[in-house]
Amino acid sequence: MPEIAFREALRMTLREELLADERVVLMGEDIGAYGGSYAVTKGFQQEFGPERVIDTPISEEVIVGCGIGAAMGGLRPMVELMTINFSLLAFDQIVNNAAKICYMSAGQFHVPLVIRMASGAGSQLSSQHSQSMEGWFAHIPGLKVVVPYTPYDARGLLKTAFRDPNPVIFIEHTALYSRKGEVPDGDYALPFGQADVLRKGDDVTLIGYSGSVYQATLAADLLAQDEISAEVLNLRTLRPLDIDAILTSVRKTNRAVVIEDDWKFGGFAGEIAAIIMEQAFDDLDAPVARVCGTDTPIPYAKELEQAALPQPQQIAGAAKGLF
Amino acid sequence: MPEIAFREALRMTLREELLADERVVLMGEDIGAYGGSYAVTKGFQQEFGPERVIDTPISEEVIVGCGIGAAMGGLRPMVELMTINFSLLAFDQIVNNAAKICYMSAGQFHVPLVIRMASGAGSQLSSQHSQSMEGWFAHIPGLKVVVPYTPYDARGLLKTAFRDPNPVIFIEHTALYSRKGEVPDGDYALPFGQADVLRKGDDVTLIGYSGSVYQATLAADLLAQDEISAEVLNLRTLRPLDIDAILTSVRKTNRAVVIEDDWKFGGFAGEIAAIIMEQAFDDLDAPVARVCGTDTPIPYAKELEQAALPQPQQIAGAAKGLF
Amino acid sequence: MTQLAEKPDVKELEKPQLIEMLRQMLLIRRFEEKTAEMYSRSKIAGFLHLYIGEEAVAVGAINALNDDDQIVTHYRDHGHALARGIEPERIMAELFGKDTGVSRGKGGSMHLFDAKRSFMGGYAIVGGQLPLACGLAFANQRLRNGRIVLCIFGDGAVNEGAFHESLNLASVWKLPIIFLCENNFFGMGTDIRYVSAVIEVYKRAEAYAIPAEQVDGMDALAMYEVTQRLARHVRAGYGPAFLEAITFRFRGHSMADPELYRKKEEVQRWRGLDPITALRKQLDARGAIDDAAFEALQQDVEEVVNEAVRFAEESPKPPAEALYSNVYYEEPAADA
Amino acid sequence: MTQLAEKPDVKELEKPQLIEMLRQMLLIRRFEEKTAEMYSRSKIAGFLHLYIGEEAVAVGAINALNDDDQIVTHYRDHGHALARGIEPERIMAELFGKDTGVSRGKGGSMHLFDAKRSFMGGYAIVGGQLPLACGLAFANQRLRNGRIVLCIFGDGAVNEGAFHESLNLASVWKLPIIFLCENNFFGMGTDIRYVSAVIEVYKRAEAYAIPAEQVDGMDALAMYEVTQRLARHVRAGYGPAFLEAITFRFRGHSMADPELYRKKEEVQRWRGLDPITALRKQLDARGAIDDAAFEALQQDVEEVVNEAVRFAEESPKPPAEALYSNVYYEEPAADA
Ligand SMILES: Cc1ncc(C[n+]2csc(CCOP(=O)(O)OP(=O)(O)O)c2C)c(N)n1
Ligand SMILES: Cc1ncc(C[n+]2csc(CCOP(=O)(O)OP(=O)(O)O)c2C)c(N)n1
Ligand SMILES: [Mg+2]
Ligand SMILES: [Mg+2]
Repeated sequence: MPEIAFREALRMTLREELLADERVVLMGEDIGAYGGSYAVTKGFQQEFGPERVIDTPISEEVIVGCGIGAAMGGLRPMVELMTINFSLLAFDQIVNNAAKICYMSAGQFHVPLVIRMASGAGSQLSSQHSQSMEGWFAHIPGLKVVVPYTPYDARGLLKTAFRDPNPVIFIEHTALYSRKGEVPDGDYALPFGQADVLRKGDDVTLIGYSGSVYQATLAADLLAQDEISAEVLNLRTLRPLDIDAILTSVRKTNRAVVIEDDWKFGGFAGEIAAIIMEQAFDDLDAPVARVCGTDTPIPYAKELEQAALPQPQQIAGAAKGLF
Repeated sequence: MPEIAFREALRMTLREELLADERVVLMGEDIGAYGGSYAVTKGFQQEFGPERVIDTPISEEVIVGCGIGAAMGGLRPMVELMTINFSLLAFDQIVNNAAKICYMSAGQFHVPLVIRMASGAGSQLSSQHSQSMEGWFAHIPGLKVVVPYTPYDARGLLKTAFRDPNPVIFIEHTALYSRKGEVPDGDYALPFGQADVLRKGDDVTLIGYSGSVYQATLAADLLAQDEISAEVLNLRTLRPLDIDAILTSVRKTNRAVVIEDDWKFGGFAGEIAAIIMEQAFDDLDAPVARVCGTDTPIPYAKELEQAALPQPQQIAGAAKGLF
Repeated sequence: MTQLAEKPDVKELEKPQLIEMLRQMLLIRRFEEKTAEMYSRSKIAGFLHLYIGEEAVAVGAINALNDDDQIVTHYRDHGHALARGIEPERIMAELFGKDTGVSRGKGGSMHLFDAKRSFMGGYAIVGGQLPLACGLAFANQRLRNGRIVLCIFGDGAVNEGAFHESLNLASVWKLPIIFLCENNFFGMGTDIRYVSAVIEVYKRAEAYAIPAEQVDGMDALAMYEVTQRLARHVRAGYGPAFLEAITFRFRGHSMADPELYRKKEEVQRWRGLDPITALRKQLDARGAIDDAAFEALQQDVEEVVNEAVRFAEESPKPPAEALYSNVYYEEPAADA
Repeated sequence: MTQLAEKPDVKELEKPQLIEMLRQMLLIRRFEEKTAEMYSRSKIAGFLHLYIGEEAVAVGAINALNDDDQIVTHYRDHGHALARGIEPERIMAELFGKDTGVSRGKGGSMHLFDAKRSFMGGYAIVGGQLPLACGLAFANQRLRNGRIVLCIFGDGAVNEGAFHESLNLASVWKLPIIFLCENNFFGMGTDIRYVSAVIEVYKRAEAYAIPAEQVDGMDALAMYEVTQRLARHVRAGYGPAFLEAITFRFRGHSMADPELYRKKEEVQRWRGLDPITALRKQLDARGAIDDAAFEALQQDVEEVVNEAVRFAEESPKPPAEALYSNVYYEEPAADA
């Protein structure tokens, strides 16, 4: 299989959707003339025209609301929010409209909308530009939340997002855009709610999603040096969450570490830990460990920022602490 | 001690603050001429004048941002957001400014701001007006999150909020406003981060905050009928969270049920459950149970809405399930 | 969607059409008086925002639209729903929280929806429906279906960021929307003069280069005339239009409102301008109605409203499973 | 706060003051050229937004203010910080992520703060600083301290809801704010003509009844003159004023910008209007500077910038504990 970058996997899929369905339109800040702040839509406006690939004003609330209305009105829109940090300005539209219109109208209307956004820290962008709020979206009934790790995930899950009749929040960790991975030429789609066992192991399960899966794999390497065989689970979607895959792995390894860039306190890692302990209590040899971002905003200085994020050594250390 | 309503406890305290400190100003939608949508500030504008008790436009983002700036500029503002549902429109200001300015400026500026808002479901206001997002605020480093249950809590914690140099999110469950409780005449303040053992018990710990504590007490009554002695813990603040009080109680009862109106998946109850299992794993006779809102938006119809919220029977049932 | 013929000019309105508009206004009035009664009898709960006094706005504007034009509005939506022709009994049933309601009891008063009539919903976050209107209009523009959107909101919504972002986007993209501001001078208990830098709301549309007009919202025929004119402009592809209707709500903001913020006299003065009396006079002048006919209309409306209550009363509650349905899209059942 | 004397009228500016303004512009230019160099050498990371080409806006406006007036701005803030007199070495150290930086390495380029100089911060959420400006001005109004707020943002920020809500509130409450829009015609890679319904930004202030002017942002003295005039008006309690400065950024939006969206010729044309050359000519005309003096200034600035780099290089990194400090307010240490 050919190796392509995460960004390429997204581009390939978006192009296919634009070609396949007239009703597909892409809207967002700087996705056209500028080419997308992470170059995901580079060249698309030239290829598909400003009617299909549309530069919007810097108005997050109406960009998202417009996507919702367009979806209700019969189009198949994809809205790009540049980064997850700016989604806070559109939170009302996402939580109170996108996630509730189908319910409040008793199914008379629904919202087939894909909202893409870049997430994560690590590029020294300081506090306002380095957040990871995947867990907040996952908390909301009515939404689906997709967090790909590999290029293969990105392509297969984005396909599914465009087939889903519900609002889908599609989150891309900025550290992944240039990472390569195998992606089949052919068309394929990955179902939501199916995690991927990235690496098989017997002693401990390392659970991550999006960028944190990478840290988990590095931690698994470290553990291997100490003869600890770690299984690495890539969740792929947070809502729906593949609870079976999590429990199956933990019932085998009897130990788990959940890794998340976001703040630990009140974060999504706590949900995963709680579910495991609720449903596999007697299978656990030790409480589930969480390795997350520090309880601070993200600072600019490189060393401070790195210290604020989960590191492979920490993850490996937490895993060893379970023995 | 005299019995007064939760609302009265808030009014008494706000009046004291207005009288005590010229720099205290109250801003919000309809807090003046209308008297406050929950009548908490009724009569204040007449008493203190429109310069101290200020009706704002319906502009949540600038109301909160203005409160932040005013706090940075030397005032002691209190902003009322009417309901927690509307706070979504001000989320960017709360998360990216209020919670981060002290950090980003390395302490050169800070934000002594109190933001009050009503929360909760149960009045048939349907999906957009019935949310409980306390956990989202609790997730954010830089904020403090206060969730009073009794009038005594309300008065003592609001006092402390006005003494705190940081942004404090003060959340009032609408079902509590008219509930009465003992409040001493004298001035007193309750420290943040100290939970209240509302009822002593030996067999199971029921953990709640704000409105859910009431459901917990009713459940405790039901359990008493079956000779199960439940300890009821009223958290009072979510950030800081009184982890010691939680662990102390659970180490005694060896069982815990966490009750929350908010959606279970990815909610704050999961954090509490995770903390207990992380730190008192060997003291638990059963996994921590969670009784929360159903994974749906809140519907209008009475029976459906009630079914969407934690009920005493469910809580009692969950508690019995731990034996 | 079948594209329907445009409505006639106001001068060409025939007697039956004029009578129908008057009937709709009487229906809204009587329907809401009844809901207030049912609210006090706890048949209806939650927030109930009455439209009494503003009937001419909804009736005049909505009758001037094509039947497949879309309407998106706020929580004060009974009048708009009735003017759009949604069955009174299905609205009453919604307020009663019954399974036969337009939103099957899930939405209640603030969230009326009817897909069949392109009634895209009542929304309860002030200003939250304006971005949706942009999207609906954007879809119409792309699908070239000839439909336009009527987006209704109040004077209070004008100060929300969503208003600004929506008007700018609609103007830049030339979206087919009529922005209809129901200016009743109060946002809840707050007088527009204390919170809006420019109280002639239509003037704020200039900042977005959107043609704007102000109209007497107590005059149904004036509402009809201007709405139809703007609809033509918008439908022709010239972009959005803005309409400020001057009106007044005779009742409190909601049933909970103690109305401490305004004088009885002010309310009385406005009650003197009752839009129903006004339209009746206009029809009288056109010889379109006599006292007997008017009483017949009242009779008719009275029965319709009582029937609506009976229907709502007798309708079943939503089944317990309804709590869990429609969180995500479900394939429609055969009958739908 | 000690209330300082107002600055002289532009005509009364003495030679030293004029020279100082030119020096500041040269300093900003050289300082930023150096930061670009340091960025390519990975001494600076994250986003780096250069102000090159826009120097006259910051220098003209900020020199016209009292020293205790507050400034709140966006992420493109080096120019504003330097014009306010913040030590270049402490800014460079911030960009280097050092403990000696103005924000002790926590904020970086987008978040410069200096409480001692009433520099209330650079903010990176577009439009997010406007509501803060309202609050700061509100506090000044209540404390009657005679201070006003200069709130700086770009043409792209004008389409955010926060812009609308802030201008309306500032107008209704008559807040002492000068809203300064740096209109460089692009929001990142997006041409204002494609996203703004009204491209003459100052005209949008009319929707809030705020007096507004447009000024040549490439002319430091014109900036000084109009800012001082508006400052008087605002300080006198007449409410906010709006100023649109027409300017252009000679470099990309940030170091990452491939600049696919604009023509080299357009950039060249603007470079022909270099604000530094322009001010030098004006001073020349006033006989305030000769070539020798100009070269001396360049020399001086060169040394200051090199010294700033040396200082930044040699400064210590923040201690590991710094990650955890300032999340909540801490009592200032004795020296602070
Ligand atoms: C975002 C938001 N803020 C506040 C409220 C509370 N609220 C409900 S209606 C209303 C007044 C709206 O006034 P206006 O837009 O003039 O409409 P009217 O009720 O007068 O028809 C307010 C403040 C809300 N529902 N949503
Ligand atoms: C809310 C928000 N949306 C988007 C961005 C990404 N972004 C950063 S700067 C910028 C352009 C701003 O343009 P303008 O206001 O004209 O300022 P300029 O950069 O031209 O000085 C954008 C879109 C952001 N930082 N915040
Ligand atoms: Mg109104
Ligand atoms: Mg710009």
